[in-house]
Amino acid sequence: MTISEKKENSENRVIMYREALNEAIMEEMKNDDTVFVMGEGVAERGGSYKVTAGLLDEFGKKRVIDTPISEASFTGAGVGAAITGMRPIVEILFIDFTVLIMDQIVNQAAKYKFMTGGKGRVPIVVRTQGGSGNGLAAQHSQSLEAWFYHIPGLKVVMPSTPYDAKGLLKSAIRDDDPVMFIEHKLLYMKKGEVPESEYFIELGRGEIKRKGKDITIISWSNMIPRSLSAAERLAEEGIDVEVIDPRTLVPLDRKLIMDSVKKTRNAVIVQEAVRRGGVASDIASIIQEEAFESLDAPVAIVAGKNTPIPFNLRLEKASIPQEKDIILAVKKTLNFKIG
Amino acid sequence: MTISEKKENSENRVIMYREALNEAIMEEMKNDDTVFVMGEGVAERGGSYKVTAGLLDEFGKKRVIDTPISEASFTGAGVGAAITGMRPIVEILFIDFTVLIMDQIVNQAAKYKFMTGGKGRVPIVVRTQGGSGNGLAAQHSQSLEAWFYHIPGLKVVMPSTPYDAKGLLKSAIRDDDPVMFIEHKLLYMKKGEVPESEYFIELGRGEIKRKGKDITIISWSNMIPRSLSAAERLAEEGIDVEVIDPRTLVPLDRKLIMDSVKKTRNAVIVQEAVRRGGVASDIASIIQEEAFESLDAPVAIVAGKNTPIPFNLRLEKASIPQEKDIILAVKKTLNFKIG
Amino acid sequence: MSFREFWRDIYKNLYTIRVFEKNCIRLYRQGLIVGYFHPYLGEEAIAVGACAALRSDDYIVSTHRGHGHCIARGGDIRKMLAEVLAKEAGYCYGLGGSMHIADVATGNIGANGIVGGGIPLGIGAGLSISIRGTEQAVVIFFSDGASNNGVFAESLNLAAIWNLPVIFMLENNHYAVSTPIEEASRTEDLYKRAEGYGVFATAIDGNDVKVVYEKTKEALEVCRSGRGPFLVEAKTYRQGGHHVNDPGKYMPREKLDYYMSKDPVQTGRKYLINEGGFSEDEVKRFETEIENEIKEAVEFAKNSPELSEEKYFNEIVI
Amino acid sequence: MSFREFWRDIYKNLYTIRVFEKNCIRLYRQGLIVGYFHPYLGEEAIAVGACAALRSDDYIVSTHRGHGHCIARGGDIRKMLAEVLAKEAGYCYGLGGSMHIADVATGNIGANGIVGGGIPLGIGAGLSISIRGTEQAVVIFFSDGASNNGVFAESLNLAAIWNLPVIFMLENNHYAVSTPIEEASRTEDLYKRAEGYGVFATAIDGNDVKVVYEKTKEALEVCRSGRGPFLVEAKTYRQGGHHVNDPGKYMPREKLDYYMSKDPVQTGRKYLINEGGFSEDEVKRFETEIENEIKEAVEFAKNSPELSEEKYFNEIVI
Ligand SMILES: Cc1ncc(C[n+]2csc(CCOP(=O)(O)OP(=O)(O)O)c2C)c(N)n1
Ligand SMILES: Cc1ncc(C[n+]2csc(CCOP(=O)(O)OP(=O)(O)O)c2C)c(N)n1
Ligand SMILES: [Mg+2]
Ligand SMILES: [Mg+2]
Repeated sequence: MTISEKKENSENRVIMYREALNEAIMEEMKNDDTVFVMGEGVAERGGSYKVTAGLLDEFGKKRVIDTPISEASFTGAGVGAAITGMRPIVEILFIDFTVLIMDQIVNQAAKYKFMTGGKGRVPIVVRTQGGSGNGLAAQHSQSLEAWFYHIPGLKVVMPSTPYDAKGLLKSAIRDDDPVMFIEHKLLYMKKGEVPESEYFIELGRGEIKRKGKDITIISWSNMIPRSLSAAERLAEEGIDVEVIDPRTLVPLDRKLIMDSVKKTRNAVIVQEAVRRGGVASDIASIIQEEAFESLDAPVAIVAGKNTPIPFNLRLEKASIPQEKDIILAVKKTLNFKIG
Repeated sequence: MTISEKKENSENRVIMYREALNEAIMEEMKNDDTVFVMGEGVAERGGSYKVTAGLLDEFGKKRVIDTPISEASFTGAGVGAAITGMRPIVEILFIDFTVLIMDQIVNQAAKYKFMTGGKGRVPIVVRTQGGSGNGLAAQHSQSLEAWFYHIPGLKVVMPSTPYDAKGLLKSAIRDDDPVMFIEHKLLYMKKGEVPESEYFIELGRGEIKRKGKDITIISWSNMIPRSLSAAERLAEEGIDVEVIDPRTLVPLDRKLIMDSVKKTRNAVIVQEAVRRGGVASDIASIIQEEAFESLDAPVAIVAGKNTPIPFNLRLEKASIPQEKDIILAVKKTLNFKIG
Repeated sequence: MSFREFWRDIYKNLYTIRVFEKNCIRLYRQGLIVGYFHPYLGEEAIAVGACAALRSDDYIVSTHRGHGHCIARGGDIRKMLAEVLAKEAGYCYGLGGSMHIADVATGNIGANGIVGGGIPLGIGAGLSISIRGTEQAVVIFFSDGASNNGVFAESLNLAAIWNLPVIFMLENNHYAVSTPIEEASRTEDLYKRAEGYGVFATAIDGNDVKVVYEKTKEALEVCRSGRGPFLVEAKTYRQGGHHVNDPGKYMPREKLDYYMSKDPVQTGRKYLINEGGFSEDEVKRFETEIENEIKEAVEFAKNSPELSEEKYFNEIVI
Repeated sequence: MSFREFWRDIYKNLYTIRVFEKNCIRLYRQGLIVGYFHPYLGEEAIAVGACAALRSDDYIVSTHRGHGHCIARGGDIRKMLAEVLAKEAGYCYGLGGSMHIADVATGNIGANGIVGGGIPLGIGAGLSISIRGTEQAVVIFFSDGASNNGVFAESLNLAAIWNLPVIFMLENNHYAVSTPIEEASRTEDLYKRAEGYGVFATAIDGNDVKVVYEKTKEALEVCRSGRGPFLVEAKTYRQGGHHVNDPGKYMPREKLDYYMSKDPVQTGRKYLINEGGFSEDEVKRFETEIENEIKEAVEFAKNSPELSEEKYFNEIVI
């Protein structure tokens, strides 16, 4: 199977992120009998964010399965089904609940290929959503991609647009390895162009979301729209920002990042997750290692504060990066003068 | 309670790491009725690595509790006991099994103080051990400190010597917040000087394990002895290495690290964990941010390969940093010439 | 305590929960409450009956549907309202909201956003009691959905082998969000799961506060004499959807009507009159008192300030 | 298949497991095997009886004590020995070792280093069968210790509500390492845990291969007709410590003697003679054959090369 990326500029149908995800699943379930969907409320209710709406009618109860609140075991069942020839898409309602499935993902799925000498494969997609928004508080707002990023054997996808969401999910479903597919609760209703004809986005291929020459912002998921709007504001002040969305954190499109940083000589990484031990730190460590000579200033990180996410909306907002924080970091980086 | 660090040079009793841990628990259980121990085989068997040997005889079944294989719930029971006035020390046999307790640690223990507006506290210590050694293979050899490091509300301790192990464990037990206390399976039998009189090591206080002026190695747990021996070899070649052990990753002794790096102008971080998304990346990101002007070369990271740990002993060894890898990284860093 | 006082206290809690939830639903629809909000309407008898049987030094563990437990355990309504309105005067400075109210002072270990997440915490409370050797006890509230999570089974077993003074109060309201228990279990009688672990168990009418009170009392005696744990399955039904925004269309009309006809507040009201000796007029006056108290608390909460960013980052977050 | 052939196959597996484990223990003591090694000695009848009842397209899920399951399911002894000796010719290039042998070709989903970790994987195999609509089935092997882990209860429930063709084969050897089941459960009859979830369950003599075979056969019929799952608790005992280095001193002599007197290999041997019609001489010759086969496999494994670093990092690790 060749996965190739093609963007059809002619079609400019606009749909929501959640609809794009829904289409990806629909198409892949039609295309391949072994694809099935499992999770809490995915069937009758069509999913808490409506991503699986309509699937039950189309494919029936055998392939669109409502589960009890048994995250560890139904995810494990997904892994077992994948090992025995199926392509499950398991939904975990909130990334905060992936704490319950770590054995099945980390000790089982991620290591199975390795532990069978390559004879066993685990083509499972775990769809979940993270991030803060709308006062869901500390146990429903975390950004935990760093955990999965750290585990050899897992792929990690975090789309920021409807177009990317669809193309990446289709590739994730066809991938023969376990993929953590992390959506963002504030993106589901966001709209964007999505062609009607079929397309795929290769895992490991980032994208320049905005071309620029003065500084590179690297960001993903819901921080992309925020970085783009910060870039527009900065443009008004004559600062030309390049915004890069790796789209998949594993595999990471290092070349795209390095080429950009080597060109702009300045980098800011923006993540919603807590600063300490986040993916941004890792990308920063790579940039300073690989592009040390090219940097005019240290790589800056704009990230979530070191706190659980508060319920109060103003404090929730204050706990994660805002446009103004990004603008500040860009300016500070550009104003950096070596001692 | 004031926790103060004092090293008694007069006494030079030499005991094993596991004995030092055992002493810490003994002393704290004698000192405070609310301290108790719980885990698989900690009572009758005295723990798989003998850390809890003798406790059952001394304190009886009520305070030294063997559990069924129910990691999630007995850890949760520890959290609940801590909330209701006790100071539990929960043992998880392998850090690889902490995948099963993440809800209780991350969603419950780490956030409880926050979610009660500071009125509730969770003075629990979760003792576990990680790292590879002796062919225990992919599900018994991981280094997962990065996960806990990423979660606001948790402290993370990783002692490298018997002296540190005892002083840190005593402080961890007296700490009012949840502490992940991560030992290393290859250190249990290592010996070192431990005074007979009582002492504590403050969480957040690192130590210079070897003074040097040319380059700083930052490392922890079982990578400390390896870094020290690499430093000795390098000394023979006239390279004077400073070796820093933060001892606690959270809180992190940033000042100790920065002062050293600003002095030596070169840094290498050595961790056993997988490179991608590890704690080393975070420390590197901090150093390049805070000491950009002081660095003569990029911060180098020596880390585990991007693979589950293999059973085969030669390949296991090849998967984690060896003395030669550290030496190479030091030399490469010192030979770095800007563009 | 006289019957009059007893039933007065019971009804006070039943009616307070009812009015509290109705007020909050209104505030939610006005946009003054955000996030998740799971009303306890229709299940009031369980929290109230169970808590009435407790001593003041006992513990409870609550759930995402936790306001009823907090109120029944003697929680402060002003602090609760301030919390759900995200104000500094709340139980948690407005940092937690509906799903994270804990009241350390009344032994309420707290609500929980993780279904099943609280169950092991209750085991821990039982364990501290057992180690300290006091005669306290613990009631763990949870619902049918949580009983499908592994920690439930593990915790049953831990409580059993350690003879912990723990009551598992299974509020079987027949749904986990929209998933009916018949689709999540082969048997609707969830108490049977306890028996395999050697745990005493029984099912009761969860809409009758007297039944709940008496069965809890009995189970507590077993627990306090060192023969615990005990599982009580209290059969009940929500009087609406899973949360404020869920119309609950999937709930069959007949079943809803049946449980509505067994409304726990109305049932409690009858007890107040028949066993507590209240006259209809007295009850009405009493109800108005409660309504006024809540009205004042709502005003208090509405007019309270939010926690400032400065205080949050400099004093609260460590 | 004739009785002779049937019992020949059964005994071949029983005796192979016995000799395999004894050889490995010797190799371990010689320092040629490292890491964890959990012998299946004394429990052979369970794997052999259960696997004999399976079709070739069925699945099994194994445990950390997994050599018996792999052999009984038709695993390749040379590949197994190469694996435990950490050689490239092993099932997993020597990257997995004793606790990680899986044999995709024979439907053996694999051993597992996480106690209980395999149980949900078996549910998944059952789910694929159910979605595909074939008549395959799954046997999940696990022991008493694993039955205290929450995934066991969750998985029982999932299998029950989805009517999955899954047999839970609970090898109750009465210990989790050194912890006796009496300390980990209020009841020694673990099959009772299944009943609360509406799952058929029964306890049997796990040391009698005929009993295991027949009960598995019966349970498989239930499963294949869509009325599964089924839990079979096979009572047994280890013939030694938890792993090679554990002398097992905590195991009471009488109980060990009792189970030794019901040795599954000896019992199988009697069946081979009485029901399979083998003479004592024939059995002896057969045993020598098996011993020789294993001796050769040991030599093969010993003389095999290890995987090179180059191949490991450039071809295996992605
Ligand atoms: C571990 C976990 N899984 C899923 C959810 C999402 N969720 C919130 S409430 C709920 C239903 C809970 O059902 P039940 O335990 O019966 O409680 P009830 O709402 O009936 O009181 C679900 C699935 C969650 N909060 N935690
Ligand atoms: C989740 C987990 N907890 C603990 C261990 C350590 N451990 C390995 S084997 C074992 C005992 C298992 O007992 P049981 O399930 O009865 O299997 P048996 O050894 O009797 O076959 C334990 C505790 C583990 N491997 N995984
Ligand atoms: Mg319910
Ligand atoms: Mg066992």
